[in-house]
Amino acid sequence: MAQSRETGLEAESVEGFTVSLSNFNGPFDLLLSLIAKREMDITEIALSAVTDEFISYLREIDGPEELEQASEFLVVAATLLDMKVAGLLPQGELVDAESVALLEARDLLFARLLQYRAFKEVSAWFGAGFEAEANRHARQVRLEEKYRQFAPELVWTLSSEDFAALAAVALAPREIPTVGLAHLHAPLVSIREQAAIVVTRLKSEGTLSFRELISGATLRGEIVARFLAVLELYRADAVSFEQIEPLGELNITWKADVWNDASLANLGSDYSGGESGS
Amino acid sequence: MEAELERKLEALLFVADEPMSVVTLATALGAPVPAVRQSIERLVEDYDGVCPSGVRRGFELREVGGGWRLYVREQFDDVVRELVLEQNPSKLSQAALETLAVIAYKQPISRGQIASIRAVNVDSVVRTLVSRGLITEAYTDSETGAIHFATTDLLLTQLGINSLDELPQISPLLDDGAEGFDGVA
Amino acid sequence: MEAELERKLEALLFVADEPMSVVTLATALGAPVPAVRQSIERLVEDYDGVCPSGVRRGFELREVGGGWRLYVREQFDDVVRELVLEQNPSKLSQAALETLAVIAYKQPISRGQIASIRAVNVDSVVRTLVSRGLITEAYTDSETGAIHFATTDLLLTQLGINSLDELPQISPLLDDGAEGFDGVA
Repeated sequence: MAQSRETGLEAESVEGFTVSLSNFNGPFDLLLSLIAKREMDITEIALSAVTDEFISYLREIDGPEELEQASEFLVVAATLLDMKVAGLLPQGELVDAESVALLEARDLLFARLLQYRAFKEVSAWFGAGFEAEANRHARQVRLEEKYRQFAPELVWTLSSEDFAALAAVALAPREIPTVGLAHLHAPLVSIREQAAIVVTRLKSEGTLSFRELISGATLRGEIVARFLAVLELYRADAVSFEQIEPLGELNITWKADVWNDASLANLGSDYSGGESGS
Repeated sequence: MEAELERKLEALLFVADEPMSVVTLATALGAPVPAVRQSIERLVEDYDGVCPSGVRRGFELREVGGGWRLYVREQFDDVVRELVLEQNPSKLSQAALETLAVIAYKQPISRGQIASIRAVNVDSVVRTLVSRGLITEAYTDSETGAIHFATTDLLLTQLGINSLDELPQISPLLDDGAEGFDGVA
Repeated sequence: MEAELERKLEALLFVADEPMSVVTLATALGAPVPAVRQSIERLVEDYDGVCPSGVRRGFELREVGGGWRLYVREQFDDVVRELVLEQNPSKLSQAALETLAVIAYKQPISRGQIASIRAVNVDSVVRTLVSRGLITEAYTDSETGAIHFATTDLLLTQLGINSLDELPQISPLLDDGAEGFDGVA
């Protein structure tokens, strides 16, 4: 990990582009950089073209700080994948409720990406403004003593006890509001955590359909992460798939003989979502 | 009489160490606001050397951050730079600039709303902006308990503008992107 | 050319916080001392409105303690006094009192540390407390350059105590508070 980060820094100095995810401030930042690197406008084609690349950067997600952002990356990745998949399907089939949901998700992604780009562009104006003004010199000369004496005598009414009470209040930890954010900010979902759930269930049941496997997962991010976990386990040769007919029920069977916590911890480190997605 | 008001105004601006609103100046001068406003305009022209025999001074009177303040004229910044020991605050990160832009255009706005636009956790950046005095807690939503943030006059001063109206229009930026594909809200 | 020298000189004197010797000014301007001396003389006359169409400014250029500095002209002391009264109410604001309390219990403390505890920009409040003589600059951190503030004897006098040891204990709360704030990050 440390090595790839160093490589990333080198890349930045050379071609103004970095590999490490920690250099990107969120999924939109990464997505915009990918689009800019290929000198494309933001279009559906552009998004689909950079999907694989975007998802390959998800491999870089590591450490608590980045995991904290993982859910947002996952939501964007899922939408990108959906769009790519939909592009591969015959047009006529896109009429059910799921495809309407896909269109909505796609439009939302476009709108958010455009909004993000607008703020990013205007932030350059802020940067330039700060820089220009930092070079300006306002008159700022200490008030002469004779004028300072004009200030009225301080009226002090606090006892030392009052003063201590004031200090206690000022120094007390402030309540950090935790309410009301959940609907604005997708909660954090860890692929490994979801994989642990999948493994536990499969080991006890042997075979489960994907529908059964996601029962109990209420959040979209959880379902996405659980699906990615299944793909991961497949790559690790821990499960096998069976699907009788196209778009039919997907059955997953546990097949690993040896599986331990270390195997779980390694999960995702060799994750290559781009290929698995299509 | 009016000239006298200008000289008094000059004296006040000379001791001020932050932008002075017209009302503050008028109160200290005991003069009507419109008269003060006119005197300010004449002083600006005076220092700019607008009148025929006028001298373009080494300083100028600028309207920034909701008030008036004397500045060294830009062309002489180099001359004074060496003399003035300034501790310029460190530059803001790109993430901080972007967050600041979101707050400036969407204020008042909660941390969660900023996070959903930027798609990242913004807690530490918001703290930095608050301690720099560029944003402040505007109010706390009584239902959700979410603190809403707004920009300060110090932000305007540091950007060299007088009001939020002077921020660049952001809707054209959004429109530009929308061209080229349909169906975007 | 000479006029240009006067304008540069004007800009320099404008930002100078203390009297500037002719040699210091000449060095900063990269100009010969006699030329600077002449320019100073012309500026003095300029501000005094000596020439026929001249304006007697609200400020003047005076030689004090072996150097030159701009001062508000004495006849305008009254109006400056009004402004100082207006900007320094006899009672401290709640924000100033709270900040003072934080400094009293956490001293020596830097502006940034105060800001992170108070979750606001404290620059102007700290300036007020310094000008009121309630706090003073204790030392400057040699690494970060951050000025650390401490309270003065004036505060002790106001509180009716002899030393900081007599401040009522609030340590249990203090420790909790510190932890709470670390946790926020």
